Amino acid sequence: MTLILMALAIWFTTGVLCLAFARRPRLVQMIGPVGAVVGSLPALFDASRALLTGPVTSLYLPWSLPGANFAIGMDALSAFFTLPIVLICALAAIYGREYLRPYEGRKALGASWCMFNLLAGSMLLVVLARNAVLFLLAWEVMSLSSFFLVMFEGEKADVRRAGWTYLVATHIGTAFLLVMFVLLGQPSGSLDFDDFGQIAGTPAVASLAFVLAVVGFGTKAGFMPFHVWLPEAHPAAPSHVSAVMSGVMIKTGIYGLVRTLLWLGPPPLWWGYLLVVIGAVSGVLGVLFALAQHDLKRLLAYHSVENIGIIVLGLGVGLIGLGSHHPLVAALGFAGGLLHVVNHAIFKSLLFLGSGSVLHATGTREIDHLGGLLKSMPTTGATFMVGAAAISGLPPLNGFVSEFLIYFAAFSLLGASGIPVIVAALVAIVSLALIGGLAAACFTKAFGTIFLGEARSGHAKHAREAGPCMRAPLILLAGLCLIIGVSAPLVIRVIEPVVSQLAGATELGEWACTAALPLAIVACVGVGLLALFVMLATVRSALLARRLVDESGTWDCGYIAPTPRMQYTASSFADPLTRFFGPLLGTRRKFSGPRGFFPDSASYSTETPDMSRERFYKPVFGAVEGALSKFHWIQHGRLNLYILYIVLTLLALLAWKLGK
Amino acid sequence: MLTAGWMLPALVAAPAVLAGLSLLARTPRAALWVGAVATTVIALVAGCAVAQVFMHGPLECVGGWFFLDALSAYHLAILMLVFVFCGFFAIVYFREEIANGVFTRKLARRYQALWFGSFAAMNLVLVSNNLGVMWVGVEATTLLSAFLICIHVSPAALEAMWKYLLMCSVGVALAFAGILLLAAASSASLSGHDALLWTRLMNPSVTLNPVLVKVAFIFLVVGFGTKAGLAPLHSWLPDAHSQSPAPVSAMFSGFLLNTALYCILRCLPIVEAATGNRGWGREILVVLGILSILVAAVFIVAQHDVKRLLAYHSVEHLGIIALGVGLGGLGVWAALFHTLNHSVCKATSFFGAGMLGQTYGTHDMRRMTDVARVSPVWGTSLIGSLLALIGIAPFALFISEFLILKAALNEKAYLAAALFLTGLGIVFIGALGHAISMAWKPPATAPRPLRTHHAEALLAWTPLALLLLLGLWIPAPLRALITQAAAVLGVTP
Amino acid sequence: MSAWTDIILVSLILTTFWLLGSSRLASCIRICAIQGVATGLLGVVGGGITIRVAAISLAIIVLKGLTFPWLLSRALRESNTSHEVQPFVGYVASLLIGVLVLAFSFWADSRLPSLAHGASRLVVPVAFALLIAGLFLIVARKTAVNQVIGYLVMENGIYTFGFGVVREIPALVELGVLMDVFVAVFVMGIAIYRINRTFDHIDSDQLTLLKG
Amino acid sequence: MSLWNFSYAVLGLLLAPLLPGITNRTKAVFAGRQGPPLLQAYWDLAKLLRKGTVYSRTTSWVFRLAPPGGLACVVAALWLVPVGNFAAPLAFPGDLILLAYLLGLMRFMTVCAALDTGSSFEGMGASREVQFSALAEPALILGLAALAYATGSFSLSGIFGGVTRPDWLQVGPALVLVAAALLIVFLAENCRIPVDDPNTHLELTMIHEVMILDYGGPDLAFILYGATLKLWLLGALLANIFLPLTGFAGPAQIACLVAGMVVVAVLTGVIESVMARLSLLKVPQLLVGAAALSVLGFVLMLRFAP
Repeated sequence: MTLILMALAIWFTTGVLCLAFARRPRLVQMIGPVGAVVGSLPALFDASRALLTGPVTSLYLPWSLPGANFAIGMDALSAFFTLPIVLICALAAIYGREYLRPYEGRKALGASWCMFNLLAGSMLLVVLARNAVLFLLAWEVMSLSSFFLVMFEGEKADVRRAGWTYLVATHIGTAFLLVMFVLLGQPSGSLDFDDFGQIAGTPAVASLAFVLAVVGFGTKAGFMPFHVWLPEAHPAAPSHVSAVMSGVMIKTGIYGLVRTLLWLGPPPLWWGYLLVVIGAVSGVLGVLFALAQHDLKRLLAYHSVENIGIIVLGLGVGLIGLGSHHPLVAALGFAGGLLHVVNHAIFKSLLFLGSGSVLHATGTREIDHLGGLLKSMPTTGATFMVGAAAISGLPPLNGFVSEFLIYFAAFSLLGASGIPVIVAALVAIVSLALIGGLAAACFTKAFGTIFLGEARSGHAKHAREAGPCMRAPLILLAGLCLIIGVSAPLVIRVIEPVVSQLAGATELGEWACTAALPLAIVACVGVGLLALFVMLATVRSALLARRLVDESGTWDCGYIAPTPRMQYTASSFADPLTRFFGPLLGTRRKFSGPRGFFPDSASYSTETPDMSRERFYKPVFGAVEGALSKFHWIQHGRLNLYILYIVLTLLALLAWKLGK
Repeated sequence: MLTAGWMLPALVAAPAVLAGLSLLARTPRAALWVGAVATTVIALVAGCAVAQVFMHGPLECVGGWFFLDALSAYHLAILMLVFVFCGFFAIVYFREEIANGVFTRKLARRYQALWFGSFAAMNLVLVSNNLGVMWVGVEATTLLSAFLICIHVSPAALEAMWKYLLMCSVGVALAFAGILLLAAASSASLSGHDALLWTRLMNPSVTLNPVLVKVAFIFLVVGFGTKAGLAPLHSWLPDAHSQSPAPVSAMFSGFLLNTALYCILRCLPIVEAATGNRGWGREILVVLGILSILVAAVFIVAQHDVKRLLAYHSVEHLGIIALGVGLGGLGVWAALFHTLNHSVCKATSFFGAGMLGQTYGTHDMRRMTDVARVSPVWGTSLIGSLLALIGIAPFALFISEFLILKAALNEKAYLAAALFLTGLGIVFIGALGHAISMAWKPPATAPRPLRTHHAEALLAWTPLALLLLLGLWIPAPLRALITQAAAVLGVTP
Repeated sequence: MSAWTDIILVSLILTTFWLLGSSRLASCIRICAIQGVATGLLGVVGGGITIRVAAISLAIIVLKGLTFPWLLSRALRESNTSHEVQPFVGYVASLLIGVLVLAFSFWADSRLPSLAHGASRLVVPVAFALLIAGLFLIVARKTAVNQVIGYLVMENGIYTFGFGVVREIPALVELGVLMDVFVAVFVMGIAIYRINRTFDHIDSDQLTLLKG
Repeated sequence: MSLWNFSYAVLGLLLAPLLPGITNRTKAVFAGRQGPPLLQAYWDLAKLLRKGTVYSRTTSWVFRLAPPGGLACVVAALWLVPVGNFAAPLAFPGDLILLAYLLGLMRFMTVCAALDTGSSFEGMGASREVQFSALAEPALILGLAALAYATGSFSLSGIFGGVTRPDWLQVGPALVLVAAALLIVFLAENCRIPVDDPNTHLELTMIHEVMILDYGGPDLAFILYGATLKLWLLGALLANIFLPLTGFAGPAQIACLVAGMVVVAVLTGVIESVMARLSLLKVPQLLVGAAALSVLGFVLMLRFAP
């Protein structure tokens, strides 16, 4: 605990220091990142110790806020979520120092770093809090600091809109959480987490609390259709912040949901069905919308929605397992979901940081303006490719492991009795398969268009590789993708305690063994694959060693003068799929074709705005505003009538209270 | 007790005398400085009184005319806090007007005299034990502050003043009818002087005629509610707040409204006792509270004048307080805590709005953009206080609103809770949009940056720091004081 | 003694109807003065004449009978607007409403437990009638002067009520109340004066700069 | 674990290039031509391996490393396929997912390599490839899921070891549906008619062939060999369904399976000869249809399953 407190102290104090020295950007650029990294070390140590050796430590201090206690604890679950938070924050800080250098003197870096460290600290506090008020305070600080980070370039209109959307969404979500916590606290009259278990006695209230949690935490995590803030806010923020937000901050929503499940007692089946449906919808629609984007960071943001969907599928299958008394399935499902939390944190932050480097080097996020960057930015390109493969769930990388576990759970559920259970399992399987294929499509598109082929515009021609501070985190994260991928059997040993917390300790050994064998073979295949690959590569070079190897232009199919702009763009690459799923996407196409004998410029552009925003939120908000504006006559400025209000109020009250 | 007794009359007398003296001020600056310093001194005296009450229970003196218990002491403390802030802010605010001769000596004298006058009147309301005297105080605040609205005569200011004057006079007159009815209700068992003494009315042995008490309370709620700006009696409020100079607006929303609400709180336990503590009177407060929140929400969404926006926020928060008190139980505690938070926060926001209004020459939020650059001090404090007003953690208002929600759910008032959340949500969405554009939108025509003194930074940020502190840690004495005050309202959490 | 009280109370009612019906501001002010004097006398005829009662009654008569009318008519004189009342609700309608109000007051009185001990049975209904009629005047008349008059009628009603129901309010309170009313009207007078100077009308119905 | 377990993969490595030969022969017979020799594919490979190569200046290491990578994937996948009721060497519960995703990895590399050339034609091919495979993958996994449900196991070996004659008697129709779905997937994944035409030489209409336009020499050899292995792999799944061989002796099973492979190759040839190539816009519908078939099969099994 002392270590954790130390980490919190370091983060918060350095944050405040950054604000204090806001006038001196150089100094701030030192304090901020260094503080973030130094602060993360003790937390990292403490969390990993808690996870490996498993002592549940906690700290309980009375606090003068009504209903509040400064209660924090480090159990397996908290430790498990602490690790990615700490890791990603530290790496993002290292990256951010160099990323923000161009802004020195132009932007308020002091505030930015202050908010960054506050964000890190509050996220840690969220996963450690053991009291509702403390949790909510940390939760709100987290939202607020990330909001300020999103508003980094607030002079742009779309950034302001993004910030507004984000804060409104997260605040509405919090409203649901407020209600939920009050409900949970009512049986015992205390807002400490330890006393929340009593609600399990009343299934109806528990279900209500579950729904509230799904909405409240789902808004933060980005479940469809509460995800609407996500594709707005993540692109708007600076890339290292996007990495933190998309990599770990939205996971606090998952943490909250899981933590809540611990209090609610045995879940009825429909909770699982609900989560499976949400997961399937978020996953498939998320990846489809990602496919339709051509703004790199927006694309990645939608992939966060998709991966949250996968995680939720895992949790949902797990809940069904619990509900239908298949502890093994439950354990596998939860294991898959939770493992995917970490995996997504790793490769998503890798991809966001990579996209940041691209943005840094080329100044554009427009995929269709890029190309051929692999030659000018080899490290970034290679690591981005690893991340792309990992997020597409391809072996031997980490993405495959967690998806495999979820598949495993779902397939095991096929053996269960009860048509609805089997159908749910089938839904999970199909959506996972679809997501896998589409994700691969989306990331071949992204990677291929940005890093392969030739530069499509001046932006990309003169790109230069980012500095060491920006490359190191990329390499480290890419390495992690591979390590987790091939060391899966060990990894699941590590998350055993977490899963046992959720699925009940009894089945612990069994599920781990059941999962260990396949994962071991998967790992072997992975290694074998690499070996085979190396072998074949050497064979190839050996064959070519004594032969003539020449260079020329790409085979142009007899076309005389091909130009880089004739390459397939990302939009055209994705076009068949987006057309096929057109009804779900509502893509807007603007086309002005060539006309006349000497046609001048023709143009074609597509835009895929968010469905739920267009079809639901905008109309609803508009309607509400219209309804409100209908009441403006109340304040018409005529004194006589104002006084009439007084009289009428008097009479109304008299009639109401004394009429009977 | 005896040693402490002299303080209460002094609290009324001193400002009254100072009101007279300040008519002799030589220069405008002198008048304002005297105002600020004297207010601070009086605040210290009041502090002693509050401490007395906190430690040794209620003060009563001059034959029961003056009386100070935890409830009034708590309000007194808030009043002092607000007035000290406003006093010093006035010096900052009028600096420019003095420089370019708008704020002449004549004006300054009148301003300061009226200022002390309303100060005295509010103190009178808080320290008097006699409901009649209390009423006199309330009416006096109306009349004295009326001229503060139109220190600078303009058509709009005059109109605002007239509406304020007439509505509040009418309302408060109704309140007086209510007080008479209360006296009538008690006339069976009490007589003469005692009939209006709160301490006597609270005496459990006294039997009141329930029907009359009910009628009386309705008159009181409507009457004082008008002054407190509860919807639908709030119509004067946005006009008055938007037209008066910033220090006055700050004082208005900072405490004038609470003075009136305080009077309702005073009468609430009497009614509850007479009607058998079945929440007969609380119900009314809940309804008016919810109504105020919703009405405020309606106008906040489409508001462009920053001071009117803040005025409607006052309606909203007074509604929240009324709701909390109406819910009873934990709600009362939360409401009292919210009173403090709102007063501090609202004063600050009016400071910022006033200074920036001077700089931009308008209160139209569509033109007041990029405030943090124009005035790093006042801009940030305005944005900060706006965020606090819409209930962003970790500011204290978040805590008190959370507690009120908790109270609502504990009392099983689910509809109230739902409407409460809806109202707050709408307010949040509306006001956040304004705040964001004020903070970040690049200005069409950038005014010259406002030069500020370090002391001003202190004035601008201290209240926010206070709110932040209260949001994270409530000092035990304060907590105890609020609990005592809640106990006066018959609630023992 | 109750007979005198009743006569005065009736006169209060009559003056109120007269106000509702009269079309010229000047006469309204005069009627208001008469009503004020009547209200003052109420104290004298009511019970035994003590110093306190005498003093207060005198003060009331002076203020409501002389000062206020003077203030108002001054404000009126300076305003170069028409001296018509300019009602929202016509005179006949006003009178009818007055009758309804009176009826309502008696009904309300019957609903409430008996209040008027000692003094006349008419006190409470009359007081209510004046209160409501005053409010009605404020709402239904356009000029500021009229609204002040309405306010005064209300005041009279409340005073009547206090007189009849709560026999001895502490003198201090009563004086305080009286002073407040005085200041109120005084302030309103000044306000009217200024409004008139700024807008050159005293038509509170046209004061609608501030909305929303 | 006996020799038989390995036999099939080894046979695959040796005999896979035979399949296209058989298919082409069949087509030739239908067309009344003599057609290329059966072993043509072997000659091609041998020749290519001896050649040098020319790379486009646009390309990077991705282009160069894709062919060995792809080949590695499919070779690795080969060890997951069982023979009758001899489990595959690497059989484990869930290996069917690994199989699908290994093929996915192979595709990922091919597509990246295609995009690496910066040629719009290869981009076009890549685009089509990912579209079709994204739709084929659910069909494949659904089909396998149906079989997994029927046999109560979800390792390929368990599944195909479990498809027994009684199963055919019981849920025959369902199995037929699933088999049909798998056949469509087989054709699509191997770029055969009616999805793609390996023989066309108009870049605009090609999918797989166009992606490898810029390859030559050993790289092309790796790719071709990989393609034949993939044919063998997916063909084996089909053959395994139709041949419930439980109870046969090892050699018999191997023989049957090889025979089955020949049948599959001939069948492909027949299909390619009697059918025209679908318009590209129709292909997605075909694949969704395949998925629908699997679902239907699944439903039938839910209905009939003991």
